[in-house]
Amino acid sequence: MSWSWSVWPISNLVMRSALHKPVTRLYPTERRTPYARTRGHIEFRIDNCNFCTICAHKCPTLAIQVNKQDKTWAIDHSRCILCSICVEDCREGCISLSPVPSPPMRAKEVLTFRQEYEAPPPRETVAVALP
Amino acid sequence: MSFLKKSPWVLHYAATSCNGCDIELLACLTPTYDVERFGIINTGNPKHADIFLVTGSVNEESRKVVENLYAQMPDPKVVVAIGACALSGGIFRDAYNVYGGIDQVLPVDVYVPGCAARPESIIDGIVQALDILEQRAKDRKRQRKIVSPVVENP
Amino acid sequence: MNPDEPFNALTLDQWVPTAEQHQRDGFRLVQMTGTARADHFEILISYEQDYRCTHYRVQIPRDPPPELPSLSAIFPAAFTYENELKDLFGLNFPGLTVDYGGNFLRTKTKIPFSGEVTVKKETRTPAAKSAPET
Amino acid sequence: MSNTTIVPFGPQHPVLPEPIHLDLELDDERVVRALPSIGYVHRGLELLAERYDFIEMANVAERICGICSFIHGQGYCQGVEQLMGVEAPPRAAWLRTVWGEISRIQSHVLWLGLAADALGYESLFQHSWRIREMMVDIIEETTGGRVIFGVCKVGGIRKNVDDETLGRVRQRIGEIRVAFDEIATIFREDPTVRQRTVGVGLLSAADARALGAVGPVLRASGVVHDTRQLGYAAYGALEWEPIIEQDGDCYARCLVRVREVDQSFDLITQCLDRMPAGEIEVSVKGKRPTGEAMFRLEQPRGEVCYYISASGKKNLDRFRVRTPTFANIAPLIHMLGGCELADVPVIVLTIDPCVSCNER
Repeated sequence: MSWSWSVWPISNLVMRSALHKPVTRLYPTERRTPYARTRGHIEFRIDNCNFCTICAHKCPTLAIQVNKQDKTWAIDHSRCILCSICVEDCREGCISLSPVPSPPMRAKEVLTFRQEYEAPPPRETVAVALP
Repeated sequence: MSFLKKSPWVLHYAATSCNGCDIELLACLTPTYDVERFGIINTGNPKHADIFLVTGSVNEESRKVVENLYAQMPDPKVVVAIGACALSGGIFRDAYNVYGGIDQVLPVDVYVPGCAARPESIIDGIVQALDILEQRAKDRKRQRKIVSPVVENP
Repeated sequence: MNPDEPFNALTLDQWVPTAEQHQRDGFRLVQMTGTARADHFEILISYEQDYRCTHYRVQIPRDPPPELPSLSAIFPAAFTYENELKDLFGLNFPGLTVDYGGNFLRTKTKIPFSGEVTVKKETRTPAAKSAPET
Repeated sequence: MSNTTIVPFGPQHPVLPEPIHLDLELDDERVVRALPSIGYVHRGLELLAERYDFIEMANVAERICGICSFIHGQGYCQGVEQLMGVEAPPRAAWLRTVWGEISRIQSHVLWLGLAADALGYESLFQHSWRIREMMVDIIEETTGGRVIFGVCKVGGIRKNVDDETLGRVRQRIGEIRVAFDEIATIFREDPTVRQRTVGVGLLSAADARALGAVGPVLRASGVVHDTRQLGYAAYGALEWEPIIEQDGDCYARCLVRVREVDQSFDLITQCLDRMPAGEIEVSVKGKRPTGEAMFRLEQPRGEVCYYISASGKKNLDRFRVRTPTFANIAPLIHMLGGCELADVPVIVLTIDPCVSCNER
């Protein structure tokens, strides 16, 4: 059985895509501007935080931990499912949603923020022992 | 791409995943992200693969499969855990049939966070895994050089 | 909105005749499911015709070992639901056409839905305890 | 001595996108009997209703599956709203419909790509996914997520979409429709697709009904059944007819999905034309769901049932999902009997298996 070239309905599409620029986003070299709503990762600014622990209670995966005594606020990005409930419920507006995804990690880490340090907020990275 | 020296082949297994990260991983292979331009090919055969991409947490059944696939991969190999479920169990970590993250059963080298992990993050994760892979290959070579005189002695 | 559909109670010996009746009337088996209550299991079955469902509920005491006659000879589609109920609730279905013998849905804990397994919120120690001072 | 051999198929297999295990009993190259067994993706999600309260549970419901994520969330929220006696405001219901249809297009185009891959038609697979990516861009712009939408909540929706964005969506839907038409022609006419699918995996209308098939599998056998006819969300106000095909083979199932994508474009345009203004959510503070209900919706893969039982507590008593793939297992076994080994991947794919939905 022999098919002539025009029998294949895909031939037009193939010809056109061969002649045009590819649709590929050349990711590492060329980054597109993210949409305003894109859920990348949870960002935190400690300036106004009064450690009310609402975010920690609302977090469905317990990714956020708040300690009132030590005035620390910590997030475990490996648990976060980006539901953005904490962003909606924060009364002080400390928690925001960044459109840039958080980078891959070599070890599971918890980002801890402390009040003693003034702006820029310290971003110490503490490796936590695996369970 | 000068930073990529090897063409790694990847093996993908959806352990106990919700499909979200799996389709994002598949989206990486298709025109818009096209990781094949780096020489990365998705293979179905564990014996051909260098990088093991696991999505989703582990349960009793998938644990056996994941361990089996990991054991079949030739050295050097790298494990990349993709998505919140593979990292810690995510929203399902309290479910009775879920053990938790992939690191409960395998040594994980790169953790890609997100629910679902974005294709951009997955590409970043694979690039990080490549560095580790190259380092391991070098280490192996060095070890062989140290070991080989001992072997030839008797 | 979905129409208000009744949940009718059945006794154990009406279980098979009702299914036969619905099969004759051209109903389709929509689903079967169970709920574990304190002293009995509640099995729910839904038949559908012309976008309208009828649900039936039957109660099976936990003691002696719960048993329900299989409907898989009447509705061939019932075997997946019955195997699932067998694996999750520990019910027995005499006369099941395709019996996986408890290996349809393989789980870590056997018979997880019978009420013994409870899923509780995990408690975590506060963050500062695990983070060293800088 | 019997001449049959049992060949295990899966869970990790080059042609399988998801882990499902099949024991195929073969007589030479012909499948005598197929027995699927599952459990690789079972998480015990239904029991999580004891752990999460009924508002948090919407997050879990959405993560039952990453492909039909939005409709799972929608179904759960509508079910709980019904139990609470609350009705979502019209704009929320209409936006839910738009997102539901966008998610249907995304899912069907994804499936068409996977089907092309199973047929060995690599370039068609890539082109389908190119179009899916255009759809995902719309999802990302309106909701913020690519596969997990995260916009549905009990009482309404979490994010409004302004009219300017909706205008952009309408324009892009038009562009995607033109691009999709090309792909649709290939699926309809290409000899490769036809050779591999026509007459393969036959399911008669009587069998489909008896075996409890749902969704495109049922409609491809000529049975008119589309749960959207119940008129939940905005479907009651839209003009549309369920799509059916008569042949009941893999080609018919393929065509049903191709035509449903076209229909979904229509439905989205209708929704955008008549989008009501107003509130997007009602407060559910202090209200608790009481009673029990079975709620049915149409997913890309077919009818899905949610059984929700609650007694006025924070946590639901029982949450149960009967997913379309679960209902399609019995028809799948029926179709696999008597087919050739090389056709197994195609037949398995045409029920559009969604294993993580299936096992929950």
